Parts: sequence; structure tokens; C-alpha cells
Amino acid sequence: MPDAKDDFKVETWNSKPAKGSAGKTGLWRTFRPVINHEKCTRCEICVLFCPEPCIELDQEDKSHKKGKIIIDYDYCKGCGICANECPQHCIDMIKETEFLKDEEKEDK
Amino acid sequence: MFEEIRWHGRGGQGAVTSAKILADAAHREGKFVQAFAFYGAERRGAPVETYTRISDCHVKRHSQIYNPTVVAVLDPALPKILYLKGLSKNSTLIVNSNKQMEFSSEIDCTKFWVDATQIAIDLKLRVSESYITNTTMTGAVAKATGLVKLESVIEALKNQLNERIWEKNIEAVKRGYNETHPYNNGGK
Amino acid sequence: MVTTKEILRLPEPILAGHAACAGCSSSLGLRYALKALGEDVIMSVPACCTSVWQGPYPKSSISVPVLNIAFAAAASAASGISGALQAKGNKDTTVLAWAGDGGSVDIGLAAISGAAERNDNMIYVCYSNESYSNTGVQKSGATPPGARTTTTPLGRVGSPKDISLIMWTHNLPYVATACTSYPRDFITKLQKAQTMDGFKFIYLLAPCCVGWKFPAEKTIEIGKLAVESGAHILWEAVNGDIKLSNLSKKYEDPAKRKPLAEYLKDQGRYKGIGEDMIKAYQTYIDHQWSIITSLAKISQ
Amino acid sequence: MTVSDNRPKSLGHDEPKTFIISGNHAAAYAAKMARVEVVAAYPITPSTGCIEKVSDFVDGGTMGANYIKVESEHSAAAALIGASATGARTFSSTSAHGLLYMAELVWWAALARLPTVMSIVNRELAPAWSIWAQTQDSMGLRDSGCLQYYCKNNQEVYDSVIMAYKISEHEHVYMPSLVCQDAFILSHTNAPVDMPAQKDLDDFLPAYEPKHFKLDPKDPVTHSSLAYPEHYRQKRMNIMESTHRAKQIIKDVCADYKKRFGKFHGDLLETYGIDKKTKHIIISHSSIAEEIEVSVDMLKNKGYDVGLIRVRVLRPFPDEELRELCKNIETIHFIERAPSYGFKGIIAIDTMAALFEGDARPKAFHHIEGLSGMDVTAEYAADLIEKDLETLK
Repeated sequence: MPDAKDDFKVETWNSKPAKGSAGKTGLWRTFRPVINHEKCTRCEICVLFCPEPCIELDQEDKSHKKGKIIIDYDYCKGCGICANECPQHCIDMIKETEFLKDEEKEDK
Repeated sequence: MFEEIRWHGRGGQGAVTSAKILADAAHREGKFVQAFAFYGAERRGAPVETYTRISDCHVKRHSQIYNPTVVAVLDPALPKILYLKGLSKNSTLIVNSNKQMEFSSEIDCTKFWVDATQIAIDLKLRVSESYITNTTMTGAVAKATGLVKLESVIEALKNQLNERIWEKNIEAVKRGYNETHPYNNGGK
Repeated sequence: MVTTKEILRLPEPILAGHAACAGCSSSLGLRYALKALGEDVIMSVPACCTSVWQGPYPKSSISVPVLNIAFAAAASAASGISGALQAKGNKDTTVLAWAGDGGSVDIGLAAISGAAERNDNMIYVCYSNESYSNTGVQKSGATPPGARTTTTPLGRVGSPKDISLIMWTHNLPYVATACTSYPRDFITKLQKAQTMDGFKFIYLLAPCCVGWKFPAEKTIEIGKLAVESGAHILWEAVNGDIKLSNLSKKYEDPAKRKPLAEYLKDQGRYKGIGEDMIKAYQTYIDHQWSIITSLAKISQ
Repeated sequence: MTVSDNRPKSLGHDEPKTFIISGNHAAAYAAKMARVEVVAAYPITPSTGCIEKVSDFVDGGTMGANYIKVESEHSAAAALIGASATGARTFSSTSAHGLLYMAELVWWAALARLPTVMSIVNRELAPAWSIWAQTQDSMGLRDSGCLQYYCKNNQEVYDSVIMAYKISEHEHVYMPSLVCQDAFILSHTNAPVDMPAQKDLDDFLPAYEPKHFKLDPKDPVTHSSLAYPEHYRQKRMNIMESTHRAKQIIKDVCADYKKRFGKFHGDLLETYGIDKKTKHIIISHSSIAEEIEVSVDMLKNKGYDVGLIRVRVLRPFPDEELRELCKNIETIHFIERAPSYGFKGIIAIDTMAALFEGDARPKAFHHIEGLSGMDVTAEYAADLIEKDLETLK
């Protein structure tokens, strides 16, 4: 069909799967879960119950035969479920402000 | 040619089918047609009107028929006031009755009668409490008006009705066609 | 039953950085659901928390195709999806209707009932946070007795509708209840449902820290207490035969249940609610138990 | 064009054929011959005849569609959306309260850009209960983005349903279509409808292949999630552009259909008895307009210089076309079945807005007629116009 604006395209509301659909949700956090890797048995209960999900077992990590649990702080909202459910009680919820101080210290 | 046929019956007697069979028959003879009804809250037994239009060319009208060229009455017990409205002296009136019914002298259109109820009784055309006179009346209209050929009506009937009931109804059409009588005074 | 390790090794269907509240169990529930059902899934989602937390245009945190649809229309849109797949000879793709309790128990009830009566091929999961959480926690038809919401500020009077039993009366191939705190049970039920044709219904209790007013980290704990106190009964019905799930079996004996008070003590929505309302909740729970166990007996 | 084997079967006739059928059946035949894949519908008088016929086709094995017998019109429209989004050609039929009940999802289908087609039997709204013709039900949805066609007879209903698929599925359009007919006056009136051979129709209307989005696990997208205000203007103006473009597409499709099958009922509008010097124009719609063609003949015989415009497509609205036709006229006479309470007839409102962008300022006469299917006979309409014109003397 001849038309001047032939680059015209119908647009629709197609959202593509991507991480961070709501941005870096780590910014929502007031408490940060910190894992005591010494105590951690790699049972992965924290991975199972993370609603984000932003905790995974890095099986490639050589520090332990089962690998290492890592938390993606870019997206972790700090809900604390992981700490609450951890059978070893090896996740501590630490105020974000503590880390701010550290980072400020580093800046200086 | 522009003919407007109005059918009068009661809910359940099949006046809609009469209108459709006549339209179908005329269409087989190359005419443009319409077949419709005034639809309300139809209940079995209540008086109903249906309509057929037949024309040489496409019909633009969609309104009901107020000045029919033909009126066919499926049930002799219907009040005359319902079916005599809009008749002119050029109209043709075909009434299901067992004899010439009396009409006032003002009704000076061409008149025919056919005992469609007796034909229905003979052929056992009955649904619950009603005798079905619709197909007989299409034969009667074909005969009285010459609008369509008997064969066209039979073909149309086959198209409109379930094969199961063809035989009786074809007989009804034929008897309707053959047993339709003009009023003694030349139809007037 | 699927093992925890197996669940952990299934691909992650939910992408981090979505817009759910911290500690949201509905995102957790969908994570389990899609782990269970795999990648060949099409979802319909009505207005509910998930329509928000999946993330704003142009990104999505759900890795399978999703049709967002009007509040009352999750089941009927899924019927359309399922009908189209059938028309195109696709027997493989699973249709998942994923709706909250408001969209299922209340405004969408006619549509679910219709889809169920037609036995349209889909899995319908009603994830229930027992209120209209997405609009700010108003009472829904699933709100339990005594619970405080923004439209029942003095506590909910009367009893909720048991949507699972309503669906059970539709003579369906599969009806079950589940809870986000028990992923193995939920996933096993979904996988069982996936092998069946027709309309499969699962009621998933999804504790809401915002609506129920408990600390976010207790989301799993609260869900477990719901089952352990007997407030939420886990059961399933294959072709109508009701059976208590193992997790709830031991609580058939009321003496083995944790006190209801223990389930409610961390929930702000029950703070200061009078004893009579709590008693009404207990009466409701006992009544539900008698129905389910009676039906389970008939099924044996 | 060859038709792929996975298209739903339609045992349409091998040769062109004529059936004496109702407007409802005309729409059903069209849906069948368009090889619709999913039908979802709920019965309501007077559109029931359409879905009953579809049921006959489906159960009789002559239509390969999947007919979802939903429990409400709301669910009917939702099912169409689900099916259309999954890539199926879809169809439904409803009327009056049914259309209003599905209104939420009629808008949804439009704003989701889904090219579904529905046969609408225009019926009066209660209270009081009425089952007869009035066009407010669909005209009240004129802002939804749905393309709206108002047919004058059964032939046009059949042809318009077929053409509506072609138009709605045009890659620049992707909007739903409502093909409207008057309750009983068309829906229950039997008249001859000519239909082309199935193979010729298949050439005209190829299988539906979604071009802009589809629910497909191999290429997952989330459709219509939350969006922030900054995205809306562009998306909504895109609909505006599509619906504007639809005007030319409608003209082209109607011309193509005419060339192939010899049927033409106007495109955006249809004129009758109009030339460059016509001074008085009647504007009407639907089946009333066809009857008014008879009125125009009557008035011309009496020496009146009148002509008729039938607005066939209400959305997109034929504004430029009306401006062109009304450039030199003195009076304009609206006869319509749809009032907008608090103002005037719906077509009058739109027409006058269109004329305001031109120089013509004809004197307007407004007639709301035919409500609840009241007959507007040719004589009655002619009389209305004659009285209008007498006031000018």
C-alpha cells in the first residue's frame, strides 16, 4: 500500500524478560544479609526461599568443596527470609548504614 | 413487480416458515425477496404477523408491510381487525376457512378461501394443540396470486424444512394449491 | 515427591530486580510454579499483585509469555489461550492462570466457574494473601474471621468462601491446596496437575507481610504456622477423591495442632482483636476440618 | 496463494452461491468462510441466531473452529483476547447488554491491538426491556478504537465481516472490528446473500499471522503489564495513526473486494442521489439509510434537490469525505437511531465537528427516529425532510 510514512509500525505493550525490571532493587534495602561462609553448610535453604531470587550457589568457587553461596546485592531487598530460615543461623542482617560508613571510609 | 405479502397466524403455527418458503420459491424464479416477522415476546397461541416481499429488483425497504398486496390468514379464528388493516381493492385476501367467510361490503379486494385446517387434520399436521396450516397456505397463495409456480414452492419447502417432514407437507402444498377457491362473485 | 535439590537445580524462571515488596511470597510462589511447569508455559494474569511486581514496561521479570488481563478475566482469557492452542493442534504448551484471591474468590468467580464447568485445559492457581493486597489490603472473600483490613478496621465479621471446595464441586480432574512455605508439596502438586487434561485448580496460601502486618523475614515461618495450627489445610483431590496431604495429615488430631494464637501472635492484623472473633476463627477452622476429613473418608 | 494445511477446515462451497438467510446467519457464514479458529460467545436476543448457526457449523463438522461456550459476555471477550493473542483468528457475536457487559474487554482488545471481529446486533438498552433496534450499544463504544461498520442489508453484513478481518489484520491497523446490523430488521430478516467460492475467498483473506505480538513460549513477552505515564502518549497516538490509516485501507480493501466479487456498499460512506449541485443532504446510517433511498426518489419526484449520505463506518470517521460532499450544501438533515443524551444524535455530533474544519455551515435539522426498532418508513422520512425544507420558505 503506497504511503509516505512507510516506516510506520504498530506498537504494542511487549515487555521483554530482563533482570532489574524495577531497577536496582538493592537500593530498597535497609538491612543487608551477610553470610558467615565458615559456618555455612551450603544447604541452599536460603536459595530455596529467596523471593527475588538473588541468592545462588556458585559451584565453581573453590573455597569449599560444594562451592559458595553468593548474594546479588544489586537486587537483594533485604527481606531477611534467608537469615530467618537458615538452619545454621549463619546469616546476619546488618544495617546498610554500617556499609555506608565503610564505603565513605574507603572514599576518604 | 413489487409484491408485499402479509401472513397472519398464531405463535406456533409456522407463519414465519410460510413467509420463508414463499420467498425461497420466488427467489428460485429469479426474484429478489425478503422474509421477516414482527418479533415481540412471541408466545404460543398469540396472534403473529410475518411478511414476504417479492420484487424484480433489490428491495430497499426494511419497514413492516402496511399496505399489503396479498394477505394470507392461517387461522380462521383470528380477529378480522388484525388482518384486514391496510387492504386495498387491488389486494388479494386468502383465508383459511371451510367456506366463504362474510366480510363487510367495504372489503372489496379479491378473496379466496381454502380449508387448510381440514387438510391439516387429514394429513395429521399437528404440533401440540395447533393444526399446522403454514405449508398448505403457501400452496394456496401460489394458486390465488400466481406469484410463484407450484414446483417452486415444493422446491423451496424442501430447502426450508427437515427432510423428515417433506412428504406430508408437500402433500399439504399440493392440496392447498388445488383446493383454493375464489369467492363466488369472481373473488370480490 | 520432588526433592529440594531437584527444585534448586531447575532453571530460574523469575528474574531478580522485580517490583514485589521485600519478602513477597507471591513472587516466591510463581517462582516455584514456573520451576514446576517448565518453559513451555503461557500465563494469564489479572489485576493482582503479580500484575505489578512482574515489573513495568518495557521489562518483565517473568521469563514465560504473560497476557495481563482485566480483573475478572484470568480464567476466561486462559480459556481463550487454551482454545487457540487446541485449534492450532498444540498439545504441549501448559496454560497457567495465575490470579490473586480477589480475582478468583470474588470478581472472577463466575469466570473460573465457567472455565471449570467447561473443563477447559489449564492450571488455575489462586495465590491467596487473604485480601486485596494490591490495592492496599481491603477485605476479600478469602479474608479469615477476625482479620483486620482497611475495609474491616474492627476485624472481619463472618466467614470466608472456601474457593477450593467450591471448585471441588465442579467435578474436576484435580483440585489441591498448597502453601508457599512448602515448595516441595506445591511443586509436586503442580507437576501432577500438569499430566492431566482439563481444568486443574490449586489454592496457594501466600502470606503477605504487608497485609498481615508481620516482619518480612517471617514469611515462610508464618506460612508453616498456618499449616501447623490447622488454619490452612493441605489436601488434594484427584477426580474428586479428597485426600489430606502428608503435611496436614498429622494435624487431623486437634491435639497435635499448634494453638491458633501462636499463628496469629506475629500478625498485626490480629492485634487487639477480641476473643470472640478469634473463637469464631477457631470454629471456622474446626468446621473446615470436619468437612475435609468427612469428604476424605467418603473418598476412601 | 496456497492455503496451508493447518488452517481450520471450512466446507464452504466450491462455486459462488446464494442463500436466503438472516443477517445473523450471514455473519455466521462469513465467520465460517473466513476460517475463524476460535469463537467465544454467550447468547443474547437478537444475536443468538448467529452463534446458533456457528454451533450448527461446528458440530456439523463444516467449520473447524473451537467454540468456547462461555458463561458471560465478559468472558467471551476475554477469551477472544486470549485466543487472538495466541495467534488465532477469532469471532463473537453479541448485542445491547451483552456488548455493554463486555465493554471493559472491548476496550482491552482494542488497546492491546488485537484484530478480532464481532458481529453486533444493535439493540435498545433497558430499562424498560426492549429487544428492538437502536445503535447506542455499539456507538457508545466509538471511542474505544474499534473500527465500526453499520450495515444496511444482509449482503453487506456478510461482505463486511469478511472485509473486516482483512482490514483489522492489516499490518498497519491491528484494531478490532464491530460489524453492526439492526436488531430484527436485518438480524431476523431473510434475504438473498451471495457468497463467493471458498477458494476465491481464501485468496482474498489469507490465514492470520500475527505481526506485532504473540504469546509464544519460544519468544516470551509479557503483554500489557504496568507502564508509566511517559510511554502512554506514544502508544495511544500510535492507535490514532493506525485508525486514521485504516481509512485508506478500508477504501482499498472495499475496492479490491468489489473487483474480485462484484459487491460494493460504499467504503467509509455511501452516497445516493448526490451530485455536485445537490443543496440538501440527508445523513443516516444502517438499514434506515437504505429505506431512505426510497424517500430520496420520492422527494426528487416532487422536485426537491436532495441526496443521501449513509455513514457506513463510524470509526474511523469519514471527516474529509463529508467535508468534500457537504462543501456547497444549504441544509443537512440527520435521521439517526442513536441519541447522545444531553446533546444530539451521535452521527450529527461527529459530522458537525468534521464540517467545522471546513468552510461550509449548512443549516442542520436533527431527527432522532426509529428508537426501539420503530419503523422509519420511506414515506415517513420523506415527510420529515419535506417539513424541514418547508421551514426554509
